[in-house]
Amino acid sequence: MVLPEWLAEPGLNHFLVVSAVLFSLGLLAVISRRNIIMVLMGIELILNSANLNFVAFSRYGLLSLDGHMIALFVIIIAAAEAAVALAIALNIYNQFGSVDVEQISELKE
Amino acid sequence: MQQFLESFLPAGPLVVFVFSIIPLMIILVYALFAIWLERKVAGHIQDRLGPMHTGGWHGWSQTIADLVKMIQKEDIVPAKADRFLFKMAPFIAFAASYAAFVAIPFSSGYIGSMIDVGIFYIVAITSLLSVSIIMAGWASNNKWSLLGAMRTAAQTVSYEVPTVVTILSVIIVTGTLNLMEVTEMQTGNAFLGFLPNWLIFHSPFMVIAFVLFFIASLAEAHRVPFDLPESESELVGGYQTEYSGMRWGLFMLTEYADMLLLSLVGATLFFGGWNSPFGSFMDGPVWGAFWMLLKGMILVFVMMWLRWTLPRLRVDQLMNVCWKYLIPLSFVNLVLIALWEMIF
Amino acid sequence: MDLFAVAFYVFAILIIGSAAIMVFSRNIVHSAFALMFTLAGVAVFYALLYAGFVAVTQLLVYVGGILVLILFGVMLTTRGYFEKVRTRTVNLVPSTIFAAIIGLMLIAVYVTTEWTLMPLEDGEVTLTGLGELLLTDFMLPFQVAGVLLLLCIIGAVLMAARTRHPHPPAGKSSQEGPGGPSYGEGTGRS
Amino acid sequence: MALESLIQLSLIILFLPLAGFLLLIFFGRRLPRQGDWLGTAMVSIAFAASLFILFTKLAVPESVSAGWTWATFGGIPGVGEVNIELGILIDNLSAIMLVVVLLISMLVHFFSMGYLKGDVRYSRYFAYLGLFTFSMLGIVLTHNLLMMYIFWELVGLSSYLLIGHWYEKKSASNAAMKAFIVNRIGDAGMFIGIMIIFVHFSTFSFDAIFGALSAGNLPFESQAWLTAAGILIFCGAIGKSAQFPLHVWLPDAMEGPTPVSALIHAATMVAAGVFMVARLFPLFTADALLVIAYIGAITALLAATIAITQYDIKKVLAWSTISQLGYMVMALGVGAYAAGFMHLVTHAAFKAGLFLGSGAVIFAMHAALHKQHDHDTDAQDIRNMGGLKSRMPVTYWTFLIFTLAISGIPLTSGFLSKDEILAGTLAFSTLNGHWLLPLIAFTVAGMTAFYMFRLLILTFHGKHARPERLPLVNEVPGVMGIPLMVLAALSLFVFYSFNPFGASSGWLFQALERPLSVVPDAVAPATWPVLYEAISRVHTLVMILSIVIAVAGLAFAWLVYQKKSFSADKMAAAMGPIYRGSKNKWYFDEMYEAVFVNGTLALTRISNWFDAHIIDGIVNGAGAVTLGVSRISGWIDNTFIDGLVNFLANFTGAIGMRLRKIQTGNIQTYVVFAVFGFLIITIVLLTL
Repeated sequence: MVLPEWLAEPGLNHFLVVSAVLFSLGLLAVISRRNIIMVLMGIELILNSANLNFVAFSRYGLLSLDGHMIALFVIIIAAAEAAVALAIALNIYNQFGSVDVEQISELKE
Repeated sequence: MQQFLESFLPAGPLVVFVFSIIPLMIILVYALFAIWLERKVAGHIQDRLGPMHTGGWHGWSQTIADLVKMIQKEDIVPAKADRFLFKMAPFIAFAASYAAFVAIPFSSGYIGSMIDVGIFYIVAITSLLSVSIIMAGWASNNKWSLLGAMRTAAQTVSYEVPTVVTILSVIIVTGTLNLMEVTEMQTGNAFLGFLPNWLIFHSPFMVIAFVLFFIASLAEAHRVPFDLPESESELVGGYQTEYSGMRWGLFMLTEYADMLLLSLVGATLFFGGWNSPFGSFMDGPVWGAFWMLLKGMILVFVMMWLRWTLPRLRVDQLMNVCWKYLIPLSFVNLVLIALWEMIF
Repeated sequence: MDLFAVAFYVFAILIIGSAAIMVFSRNIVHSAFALMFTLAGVAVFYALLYAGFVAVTQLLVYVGGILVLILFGVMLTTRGYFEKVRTRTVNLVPSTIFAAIIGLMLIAVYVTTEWTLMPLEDGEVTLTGLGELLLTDFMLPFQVAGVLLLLCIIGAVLMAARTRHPHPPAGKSSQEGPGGPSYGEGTGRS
Repeated sequence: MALESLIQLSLIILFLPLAGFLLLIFFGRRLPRQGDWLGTAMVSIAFAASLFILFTKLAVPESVSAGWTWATFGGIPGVGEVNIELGILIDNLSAIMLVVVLLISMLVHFFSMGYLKGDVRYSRYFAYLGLFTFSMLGIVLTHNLLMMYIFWELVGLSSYLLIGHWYEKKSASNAAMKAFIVNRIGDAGMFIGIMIIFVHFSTFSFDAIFGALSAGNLPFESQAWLTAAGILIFCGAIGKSAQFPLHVWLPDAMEGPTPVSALIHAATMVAAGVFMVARLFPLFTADALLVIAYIGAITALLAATIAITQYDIKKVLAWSTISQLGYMVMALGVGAYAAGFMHLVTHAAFKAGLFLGSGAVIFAMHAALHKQHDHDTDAQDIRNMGGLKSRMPVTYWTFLIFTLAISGIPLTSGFLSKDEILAGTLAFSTLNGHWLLPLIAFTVAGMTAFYMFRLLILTFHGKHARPERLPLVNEVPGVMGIPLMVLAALSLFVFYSFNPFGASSGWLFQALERPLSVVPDAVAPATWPVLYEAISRVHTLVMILSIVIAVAGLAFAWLVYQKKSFSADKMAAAMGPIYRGSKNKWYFDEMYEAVFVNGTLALTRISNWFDAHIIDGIVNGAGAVTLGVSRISGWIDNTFIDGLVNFLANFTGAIGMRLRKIQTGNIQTYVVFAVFGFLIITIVLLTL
């Protein structure tokens, strides 16, 4: 089996395409799912796709080690964000008895 | 090692395959031996003999018989369980445990991968274990399983902190995360001409670090006195309640592999890894593997010994020990070791 | 086709497939476990990109930390452990089309752009280099991140440990009529 | 021992009470015995060290000081380098004061162990005592004005805490607030004075200021400014040392525990003002000193007249404290520097003793009343006492010695210092013709003897008000009795001068050489040789006069209250308005209430009326005019402009009604919009 060259040698664009797909899937989760934790998971996907871009650019592009550093910081921030977001979700659940974002619309009125 | 294999094996992928299943062989043999050993240790500590009949000398083939029985058993999946996750969980658990062996230097000639983040990688990959346990507990669709799984996850996540901090304090001394380099640093006899150049003799605080590491690793391996997850008298076996046959066997294997893994990490970090205790006497790649496994087995033996010595902790005591004693102590110890390094 | 390419395609399929399962699965626990595979696959990608440290950090923080947190969150916010883990998905078709457009646009932009390439040599990335960067150029972010994490720990503990409002038991809400959310006491509705 | 090492030692002394305070405030309740031993031990060690400093320092004439830069402002245009220093200055003055403060503080600590046994905030009380001692030591040891001001305020704070120790009592918390606020008034003046000096000299250090002044560098080139600065700084002393007209806080401060009164009124807070005047003595011009002298004299007379008619045992002592402080201030004002400061030292001993003695009496009375289950009778009212002599011999005899000392009877320390003050005052009047000052001084001396013996006789002699209660009154425990005996011993003359009739040959007087004035000759007070010569002229006369007057006061009290030869009530009736005025403290509190409190209220009422009628009237008038104009323009507006606006509004509203549907309150919708907008922007950018 002989593959065309653009397929046989994965390069920068290949990683970018994967990250783009990841991003759109994450976006889909954020906008179509109603469970707040699903939204959170979608955000994690988006962050991962961004991170993948950073690391890919530092491998192939001009970012050098800075890309790794940024990716590390994104991971750290994501950890902090997840902790706080889940604490909020827990509080919301205690308050409303549900984590459905459509039902949590007290501020609308 | 890889070159050695390439010299008589024909194909490249085959070399990679053989190269990568060596730890699996070690684990399998070790597990058979360790389960038998545990029964014998238990027996002798409780003033009885343990298995005596199967096989010839001291029931040596008892575990093999058990294994055969286990393979023959029906693979039962509870009716309301989540079939897919239920079936997958033991494999992920064992994969997580097995993957960690990549970074263990079994001897000066064999290490799975010389990645420069070695010990960090081991810490990271074993955290998959808690996910797989939650998976098993949830998929079983059983109250006790879920409670056991939640306890395990909480316990593992908590005790990771003191483990990582004590490992960090060793890393301060070695200056590298690669376990092979850590081991190579400990070669030779440095102290007083006869004490081996092991890290545990490096400073008094290293002894404290080792004790903390050992306690935390007991909890990470879910051994008594921290075996809350499967505490059979309370949770009917915890997350393993619904498992039977070979899947249950995989969980047992994972547990024993974990014990060995943590013991090997402890041996590498504190007791010189594959280094011979007698300097250059009985040194070399093969002797190295012998020393490494011997040191690991001694620590495993201590773990078994503790099981029949100490009573189990309550779940709140378990968390208290971690957050109120181990973590503060390990941080203080970290600072002290750093100071020691700065001064000497 | 070398080992690198094989690994890339295998894990690309794993990442995208499990991400898709995560997004489309109705069972939120399945979504969470699918997320685990995505995250682990991304970690492998990092390793393929010579970013070993990032890969291991991803494993430790995401799989060992965030994912466990999410699983706890899922199990603590569903009534009854096993029955009601299914969640609603709304506007699936329009959102899918919308997300697909975005994805395609991103891909179009990525593919058509002429990137300036300057590939790293294998072995150019060392832990030492990262450590030095962390204590020189990235000192301030490092410190700030430390403070942020501390604040988050305190904040999350405070929020989660606050006295619980007695929320209605699982069975009761169905008696209050369909649709209407059951409010806990003290929400200020009078 | 090198003099420099005294600096280190003094720093240790300074921080020992602070360490005690910090330990007690954080861990006090967990320590055995609530940590009273800790605070006491800290102060005792500091006292021992201070004795060492005193003996080392007295052996050599020169003073020793050290400073550390605290903050530096660099060069400021037109001013030069400005550095703020912290520092220590040890000379004879501070060494003596150090011993006085720590001795009294130590004895009060010991006494408090008995007096406050079982108190709810026992350990906190000892912590505050430590803080108070620390603040006072800071004032004593500092070598600059800023640090003095800082510790000055700390004294204010800690006195607030101590006076309000029993803050559940409304009167106690009010008294604490009153002390704090009244002190603030004086401190404001002091702050302005310090700032006048700082603005000109750019330094706070005493040495630097005195040096610049003696080189002829006056603040703003004006003697008047120097006088003003002196008087303003003295305002601080007026507040702290309870001088007229800010004396009103001190009697109320009796609401604090009695040992606190002993500490505040004998050695720490009120002494701070006198100490400050002594410390800054070279700075004051003749005019400023005259003001100081008159303020002191007025205070002394005023307080003495009030003390005569009081019935509360602590109130009598409080007014006598004010009176004696007036004495000290007056002595400093007339230039009898050593006499004034010596009176501070001797007064510290016997006044602390008097307060502790009264504390012992109150303690015993309380216990007796408690046994009778009588909770209505006032344990502090001397009309409820009498005849305690037989039941409390130790307290009685020590109290007698203190009373003799404060009255100025020979062989006591009080005689020595009071005699010198009277001589200084009389000498001053012979030089300048201010004859009112000696007149007041002698009058007050007689009155002091009278009211103190009145107190003694009513409390200890005669019959007890309720004879059946007397057997229940018991002598206080040793931990309270021993401090009294120590203080009684210290009230005898031998500790200050071996000559019982002249202090000027004693070590204390010799050590307290009056510093040279640094102000220009034209406004400088009479120099010491001139004054000393005048004093030696009048000394014998003064001594005889003062003994005669003191004995006369004593005898009169004896006749009235012991022999009952004259009826006190009849005399009071005869004096009529004077008696009532005295009894009501000359209505100072009422006056302040009427003038300041009500005055402020009236002012606000007036300004309120002004606001409501005049300002509002103007505003309303302007409003009415504007209204008329706006009516016209309104019509134009309504018909033409509004037509256009309404059209726009309706149009926008119609669009808004449709658009607001997109504000669903659902985050996900917003995310979609955001990404959609991003999409459009990207497309636009790509196509361009």
